[in-house]
Amino acid sequence: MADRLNALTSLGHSDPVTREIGPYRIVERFDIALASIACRRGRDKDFSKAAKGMVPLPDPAGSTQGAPYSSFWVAPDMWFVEAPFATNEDIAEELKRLFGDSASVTEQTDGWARFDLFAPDLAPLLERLCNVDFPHVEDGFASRTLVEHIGCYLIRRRQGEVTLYGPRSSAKSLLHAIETAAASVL
Amino acid sequence: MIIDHPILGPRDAQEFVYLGDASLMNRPDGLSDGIGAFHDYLYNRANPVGEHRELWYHEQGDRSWLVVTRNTLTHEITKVELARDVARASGRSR
Amino acid sequence: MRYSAFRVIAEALTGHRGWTPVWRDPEPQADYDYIIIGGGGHGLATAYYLAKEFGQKRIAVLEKGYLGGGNVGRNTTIIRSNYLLDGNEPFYEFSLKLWEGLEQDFNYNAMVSQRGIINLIHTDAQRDAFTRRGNAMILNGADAELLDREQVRAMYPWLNFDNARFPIKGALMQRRGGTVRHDAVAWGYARGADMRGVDLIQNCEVTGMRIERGRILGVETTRGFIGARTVGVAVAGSSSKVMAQAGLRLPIESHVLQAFVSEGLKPFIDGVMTFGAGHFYVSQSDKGGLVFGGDIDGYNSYAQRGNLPVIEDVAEGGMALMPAIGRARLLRTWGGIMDMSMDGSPIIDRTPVEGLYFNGGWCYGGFKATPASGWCFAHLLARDEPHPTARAYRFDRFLKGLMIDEKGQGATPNLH
Amino acid sequence: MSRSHRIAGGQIDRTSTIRFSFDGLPYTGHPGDTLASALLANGVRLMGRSFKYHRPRGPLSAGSEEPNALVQLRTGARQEPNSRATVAELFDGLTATSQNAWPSLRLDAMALNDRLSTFFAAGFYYKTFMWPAAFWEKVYEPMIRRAAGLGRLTREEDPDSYDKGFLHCDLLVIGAGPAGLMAALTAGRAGARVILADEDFRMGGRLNSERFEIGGQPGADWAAGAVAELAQLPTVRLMSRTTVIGAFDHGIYGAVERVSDHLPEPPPGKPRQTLWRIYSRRAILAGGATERPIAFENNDRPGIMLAGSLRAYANRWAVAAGDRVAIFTNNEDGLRTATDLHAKGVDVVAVIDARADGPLLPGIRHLRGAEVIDTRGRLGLTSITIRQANGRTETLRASALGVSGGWNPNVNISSHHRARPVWDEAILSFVPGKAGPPGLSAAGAAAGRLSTHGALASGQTEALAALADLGRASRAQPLPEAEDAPVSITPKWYVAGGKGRAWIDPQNDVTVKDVKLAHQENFTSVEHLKRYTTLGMATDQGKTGNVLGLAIMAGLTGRTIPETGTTIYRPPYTPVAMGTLAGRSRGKEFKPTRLTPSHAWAEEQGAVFVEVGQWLRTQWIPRPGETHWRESVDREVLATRRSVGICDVTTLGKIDIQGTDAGAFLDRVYANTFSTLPVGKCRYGLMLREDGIVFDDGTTARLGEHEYVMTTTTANAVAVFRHLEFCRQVLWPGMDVQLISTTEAWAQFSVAGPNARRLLERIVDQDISDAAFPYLAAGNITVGGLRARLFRISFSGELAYEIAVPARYGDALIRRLVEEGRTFDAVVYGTEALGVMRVEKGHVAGNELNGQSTALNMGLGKMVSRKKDSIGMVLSGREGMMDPGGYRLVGVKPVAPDGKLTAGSHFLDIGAAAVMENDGGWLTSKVYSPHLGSDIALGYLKAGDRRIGERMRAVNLLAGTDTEVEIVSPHFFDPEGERLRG
Repeated sequence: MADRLNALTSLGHSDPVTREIGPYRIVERFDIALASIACRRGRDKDFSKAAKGMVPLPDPAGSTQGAPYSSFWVAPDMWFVEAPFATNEDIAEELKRLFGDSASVTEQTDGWARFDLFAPDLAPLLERLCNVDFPHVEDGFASRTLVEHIGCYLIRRRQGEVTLYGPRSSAKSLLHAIETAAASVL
Repeated sequence: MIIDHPILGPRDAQEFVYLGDASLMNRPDGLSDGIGAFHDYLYNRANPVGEHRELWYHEQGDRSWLVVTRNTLTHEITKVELARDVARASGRSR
Repeated sequence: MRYSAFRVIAEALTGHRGWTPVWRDPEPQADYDYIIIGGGGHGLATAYYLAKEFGQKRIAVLEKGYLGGGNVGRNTTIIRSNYLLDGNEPFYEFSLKLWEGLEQDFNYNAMVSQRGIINLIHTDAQRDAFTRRGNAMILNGADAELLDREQVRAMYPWLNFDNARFPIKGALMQRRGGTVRHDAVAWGYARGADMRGVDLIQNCEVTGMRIERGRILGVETTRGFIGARTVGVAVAGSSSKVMAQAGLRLPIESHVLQAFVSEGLKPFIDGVMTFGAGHFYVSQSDKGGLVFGGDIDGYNSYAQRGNLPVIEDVAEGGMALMPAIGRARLLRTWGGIMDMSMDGSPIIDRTPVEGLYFNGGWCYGGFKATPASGWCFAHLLARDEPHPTARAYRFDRFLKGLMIDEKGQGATPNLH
Repeated sequence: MSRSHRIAGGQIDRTSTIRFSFDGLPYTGHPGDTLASALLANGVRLMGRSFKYHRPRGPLSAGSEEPNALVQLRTGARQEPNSRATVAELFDGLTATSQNAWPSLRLDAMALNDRLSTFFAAGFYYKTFMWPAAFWEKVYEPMIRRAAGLGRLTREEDPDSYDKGFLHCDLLVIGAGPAGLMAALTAGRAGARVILADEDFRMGGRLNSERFEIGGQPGADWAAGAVAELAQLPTVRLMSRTTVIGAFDHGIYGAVERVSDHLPEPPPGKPRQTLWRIYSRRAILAGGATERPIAFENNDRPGIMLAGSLRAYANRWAVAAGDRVAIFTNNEDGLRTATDLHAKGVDVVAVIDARADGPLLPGIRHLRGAEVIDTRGRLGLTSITIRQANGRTETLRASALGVSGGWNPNVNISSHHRARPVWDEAILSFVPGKAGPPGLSAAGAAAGRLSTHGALASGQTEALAALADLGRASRAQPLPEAEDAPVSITPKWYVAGGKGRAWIDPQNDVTVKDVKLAHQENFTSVEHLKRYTTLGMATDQGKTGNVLGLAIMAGLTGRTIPETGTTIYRPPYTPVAMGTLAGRSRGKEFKPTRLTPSHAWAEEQGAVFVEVGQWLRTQWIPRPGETHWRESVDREVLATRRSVGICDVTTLGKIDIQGTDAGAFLDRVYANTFSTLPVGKCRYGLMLREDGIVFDDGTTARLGEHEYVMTTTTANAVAVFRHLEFCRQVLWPGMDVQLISTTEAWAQFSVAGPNARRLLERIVDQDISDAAFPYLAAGNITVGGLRARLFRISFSGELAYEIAVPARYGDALIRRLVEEGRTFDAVVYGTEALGVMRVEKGHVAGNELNGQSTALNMGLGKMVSRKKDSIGMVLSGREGMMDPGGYRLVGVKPVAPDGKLTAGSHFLDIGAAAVMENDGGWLTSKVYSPHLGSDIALGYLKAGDRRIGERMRAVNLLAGTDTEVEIVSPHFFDPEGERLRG
C-alpha cells in the first residue's frame, strides 16, 4: 500500500493562514469535517429519532453548536453537519451509520473553504460584503449569501464572530474580497 | 425587488433565478400526451398585464423553487408559496 | 414640404415662419381599408410602405399615446445585420440595405451612421462561433470581417488588454453596422406617411376587436369604433395584451430592458462595441453621450423601469472592458418593454382571425429591424403572403420544430 | 485679478486658506467653500461655455441642479469631466479647467455658432445634410461629432477604487433640511432605525443659506444642534455627502457616498465613492425644492443666477456675486434675496417685481409690475434693461441679477416609478403624485410645503405616519417657532415681445424660440417637445428648465400646464460615476477566479492557463525548447496515446443524487435509461431540454442501490443542478430524491493511455485488473488508505480512468501521479490536447452542444428512449427536427494532407457558388491530429450521414480560404473502441 497523501488548505498551503487588518482577524479553518444530511421522503420520524441527542437539527436560517456535531440549516429537509476533522474525518460514514436509510448523506468537507471573522463589531465589514442585516439577526443565524459574486454560507456565531463557508476553488478570491472590504472600512 | 420567502422571510430577488409562468408546473405526460399538448405547455403564455403567478428559484439561498404572485405593472408581490407544496396540492405527487 | 439645406437657410433668413406641421392631427374616419395598431417605428414604417410601395389607400395608424413613443423612442439606436441563422440574416440584411437609402427615401435626416460594429471575442469557442456567423453573413450578401487582438487594439488601444479577467482575443466586425437617431426614424416615417394621406391618430387606444364569424370587422377604441377590412398589429411590448382582445395567447413574454446614457463627452468611441464576456454594449451619440445597455432585468414586466442589479451588472461589464470610463457619469436610465419570444426571433404572420395580422416578438432586435419589418408587414397586409425574407417568422414554427434560436437557449425568453 | 468679493459672516473657516487653480490661474479659498463660491469670491464669473452656441456661462445655481458651471476637475487619470463647480468641495491643490472652449474660455472660436444661431434652430439637422448621401458619414457627421460633448474623458484607467455595500433601516430620510432633520429626530427619538442621507457636505439644507430663525436661534445653528442630537441617538445613521440616486422596487434605494472626493486623493485602501443599496421599510423624501428662472432675452449671461442661489452665496459662503445687484422675481421669496444682500451692505440697485401689488420693500428701489427685457455684457453681466409697469424702459448698471420664477419641489425620486406629479396652483408647480413608490412619502419643500414651519411640521407628521406603519406609535411634540410665510406668486414664465433669444435650458441652448418652433411643427406633446428641442436632456435633467418649457408650450397651445403634460424623472437623481456602479468588480476581480487542485503544481511547471467560465484550466504545459504551442500539444497527445497522460478534470460538474427514486428520477431527466444500470457501473447520459434540444451530457455512475453521482459539463454544472431541482420539486414532487453538488469536494484526474492501468496500480490500494475493474466500472477505492473514487471511462479513446480524491489531497495526487509516471514517460496534458483527442474520437463537446442541436444531429438519435417519459422526448419528435435532410455530425479531412481547416468554415459543394442557397453546414471543431498528421474537424452537414466518403469544400470567406475536404465518419481514431477496452 502506498503511503498517505499530504493535505493542502484551500489556499494551497500546508497550514491555514490568519490575517489581521485593523480590528479584523480573518482565520482560515482547516480542522472541520463537513457533511450534508437530507431527510428521505416520508422518513421524518426515523430521521429525527436517529438525530436525537446526537445531531442538532436547527430551524431554517439557524445553526446549533454541539459536540462532536454542530450543524446549520441549508435547505428544506437538509442540514450541513460540522465536526472536528481530527476526530471525525470520516464524518459521512459516521452519519450514514447513524441515520441508516432515513437520510441521504454526502461528504462535503473539501467542497468548502472556511474563514472565521473576528472583531468587536463586524457590521461595518459585513455590510460591505453581503446583503445580511447583521446587527439585526440573532446569534446562530445561518444563511446562504453572495459575497462578490461568490455563493457562501454565513453563520453568525455571536456579535464579534462569524463563519463564512465559500466554494473551495474560489478561496483566494473570497479572501481577497474580505481583505479589500476590511481595508476600506478602516 | 424583495421576495418574501415562505421559510426564510424577505430576501433580495438578486439571490433568485427567474424561470417564468407558473403554468410550467403543469407538464403533460410524455406517454399519453402528444406534441400539441407539449407545444402549448412549453411555448404559449398568457403574459398578463397585472397579476402573474411565476416560478423563481432561490439559487443563492435554500434552493427552493417558489411560486410568486406578482403584479407585472407595479411589481407588487402579493403571495409567495413553495412550488413543491403547490405542485403536490395540484396532484403532481402521483 | 420638402426639406433641404436651401430650405433651412431660406427659413433661417425669414425667421422660420414657413415651417409647417410635420403631421396632421386628423379625426378618425368611420372606417378604413387598413388599420395599423401601434404608432411606433414598426407601425409607422408599415403604414409608410403600405402607401408608398404597395399603393394602398385609406390607411390609419392608431397610437394610444404619442407617435414614436414605443421602443423606437427608447432604445440604444444600433443597426446591424450580423445574424447567424438562415431565418434571420436575409431579413436583417434587407433591413440594413433599406437603412442605407432611408433618408433620401423619406427626405428626413435620421442620421444613419455606419461607423461599424465589433463583437469582441474572448475565447477560442467564441472565435469558432463568430467565424461560423461571419461566413453566414457573407453567404447572405452582408459584410463581415474577423479582427485579431492587435487589430482591435489599434482601433481602441484604451480597452482593457493587459489586466483583463477575460482577455480580448479579437472581434467580429461589420463595418456597415452603426447607429441611427432613433426618434427621427419615427418622425421621418410619420411625416412620409402623413404626406401620403395616412391618418396618424394619437391618443387613441384600442380597447377591443370586433370579430364576427372568424373575421375582423374593426376595432373599439377610446375614440369610438373604427371599421377596417384589414388590421395589422405592431405593438411590440404590448403584443400579448392587444392580441388577447382577439382571444389569442402568444409565444411571447414581456420583459423590461434598461438602457443608459452618460453625460456628454468629447469623442471617445467611434463605432459600436459589444463585450463578449459580460453584459455590455456601447456606442457614442453625435451629442457625445455614451449610449449603452446590457441584459434584460429577466422577469415579466410592463413597468417600463428596471432595478439596480442590472444597472450594476452593466457598469461592471463596462469597467471590465474599458477602465477609462470610471469617471464618466451615468446621466439617465430608462426601461423599454420587450416582446421576448420563445426562440429570440420575431413573428410576422397571419392569425387564426381572418383579416387580422401580427407583427411582434422582436426581443431587443426591434429597432434595427424597423424598415424591413414595416416593408415585410406591408407586403403581408397588401398581398396576404409573406415577404421572401420574412418567410420563417411564422407562429407555427414552434409546433413544427423550426425554431430560429440564435442563442441556443430554448423556450426561455429571458435568456435570449 | 479683481478684488475679493467676500463679505461678512458665512460658514467658511477663515482661519485656514486653501490654494487652488482654474484654467492655470492660482486662487485661494477657505474650508467650507465650493469651487464656485471660491471663484465668485475671487471675482471669477465666467466658468464655462454652453453646448450648442458656446455662449459664456457662469453659475446659475449654488447646488446640484447646476447646468452651467461645469468644469474638468483634477488632472491626469483622475480628471472628472462635467463636474459641477457648485458642489465641488474645495481642497488644497484642487485644479480645474474649463470645457468646450478653444483656444480659451474667454476667446472661444466656436462662439461663431452663436452668430449663426438662426441657422441652428431646433431640429435643423433633421432637415438637411441629406445630399449627397455619402456626405453624412464622410463630411457632415465627423464635423458634428468633433463638436460633440462638453468634458473630455482621459483614456487612462481610473486609478481610484470604489466600494459597495448594503444597509438596512426602518426609515430612510432623504435630505437633511428642516423637514428631513425633524423627520429623523421624530423617528430616531422613538427608537426606529433611521438613515438620514444628504447630498451636501454640511447638513441643514436651505437653513445654511437663509437667515431664518428656528426656536429663537439662527436656522443653521438649530440644524447643527439637531445633527448633534441625531449623532447621539444609537439607532440613527447620519450620511452626509451621500446622494440618494434612485427609488427601486420594494423599498430599495440606491445611494452614492462621496467618501474621498473632498480630498486630493483617497487615503490608502479607501474607496473614492461607495454605492450603498439601502433596504428601508419606509422612506421620506425631504429633498427640498429647486428654484426656477424666468425666461427673458439674454438671460444666460455670467452674473445672472437664481435669486435663492445669489442669497446662498451671500449667507452661507459670504460672497457677493456682484457689487451692483438687481433682482427679478414673480414671487415673495425673491424679495428675501434683496433684503438679505441689502442687510449685508451689498448695493441692491433694484427689485424688478412682476407682481402688480403687495407691500414695498423698505429702503430698496422696488418696481412692481415690471420686467427685465434685455441684458448686456459679453463675458459677464454689465447692465440690464427693464420695462416698468407704465411701459417706460430703463437700463441699469448691474454685475449680478438674481432671478426667481418660483420654486419647483424636487419630486424627482417620487416619480422614479413613473408616477406623474400633480399640479399645485397655489405654488404654481408640480408636487409628488399619490402613486409614487410604495412606502415613500414626501415632506417639506419636496411636498410643496415651502415655509420653514411647514417643513418642520410635515417632517414630523410624515415621520409619525411612518412610525405608525412600523408599529411604533409615537406622539407629536411641540415644534420650535419658525417662519410660516404664505407663498405669494404670480404666473410669469417668460417675457414676451422680444426678438432675441430667451434661454430655458442654458446648457443645451434651448430657447423660447425653439419651443415656439416645436409648436409650429406640431411637436406639441411634451415628449415630442423634449425629444425635438432636447429640452431637459442636459446633465441637470431639466431640473431648472422643464416646468418653464412646459408652461410656455401650454401658453402656445392654450391648454393648462397639467393638460399639456408633466415630465417624470428617471434615476439617477444626479449623474453617477460608472466606477461607483461597478464597485470592486473590475480588472482581474471582474468575476471570481476558480482554481483547480493541480493549479499550484501546473504553475510551477510554467503551464499556460485558459479561462473556462470562472475556472482557470491548464491549456498546455510547454517544455524547454518548445517554441510553438502546437509542439507542446502534439507532444502531450502523442505521449498519452503512446503511454499515459494525466489531466485535471475537476471542473466537470458533479452532482450527488440519492433516494429510493434516484434511478427512476434519472430515467426522466436523461433521454436514455439509468434505472437498469448495475451498482458499480457508469454510463454515458444524454440530457435534453423540454424542447428536445440537447442540454448536456456526461457519465453518471451508480455507487449504491439508491446512490448515483452525475457528471455534467463544466459549462452547464449550475444550470443542470437548477434543472434537476426543478424536476424534483416542481414536476415530480412525489419522488424520494435528494440532490447536492460535490463538484468542489473532489479533485478528479483523468489517467489515459495504454499504461494508464499500470500507473494507477502504483497508486491505488485495490486490484484494478480488467477483470476486477472492467470498462465502465465505477466505485469507491482507497489511495494509501485514503477514501477515493475510480471510474473507468474514456474521453480520449484510450484505456482510461478518472480517479478522484478529496480536494485537499488533489495537489499531492497530481505530484504522486507525475512521480510514479516517470517510469512510463507520463505527461500531464491540458485542455488543448484533451480537445484534440476527443475530436479524434468523435466525441461532442461545447462547440457541438450549442443549444441548437438535437441528438439526431449528433448521431445519437437512438439514445432517446421512446419507451419512457423523459424531458424533451416528445418535442424532439417534431417534424422539423426529424428531417432526414437535417444536420448530422460528420468528420472532415482535407483531401491534401497539408490542407488547412478552420472551425466555423461552411460546407459548399465543389463548384457551387458561395451563396446561402448552397450552404451545407459548418465545421464545429477543428484540431491538428498528430496521430493522423493533418488537420481534422467535426462538422454539422445537411444529410451528412448519407454523404460519408463524398468530397466537398470547407470555405472560410473571412480568411478567403477554400479547402477541398473529404466527409468521413466522426470517429477518426480506433472506431471499434478496442483501445479503451484494452
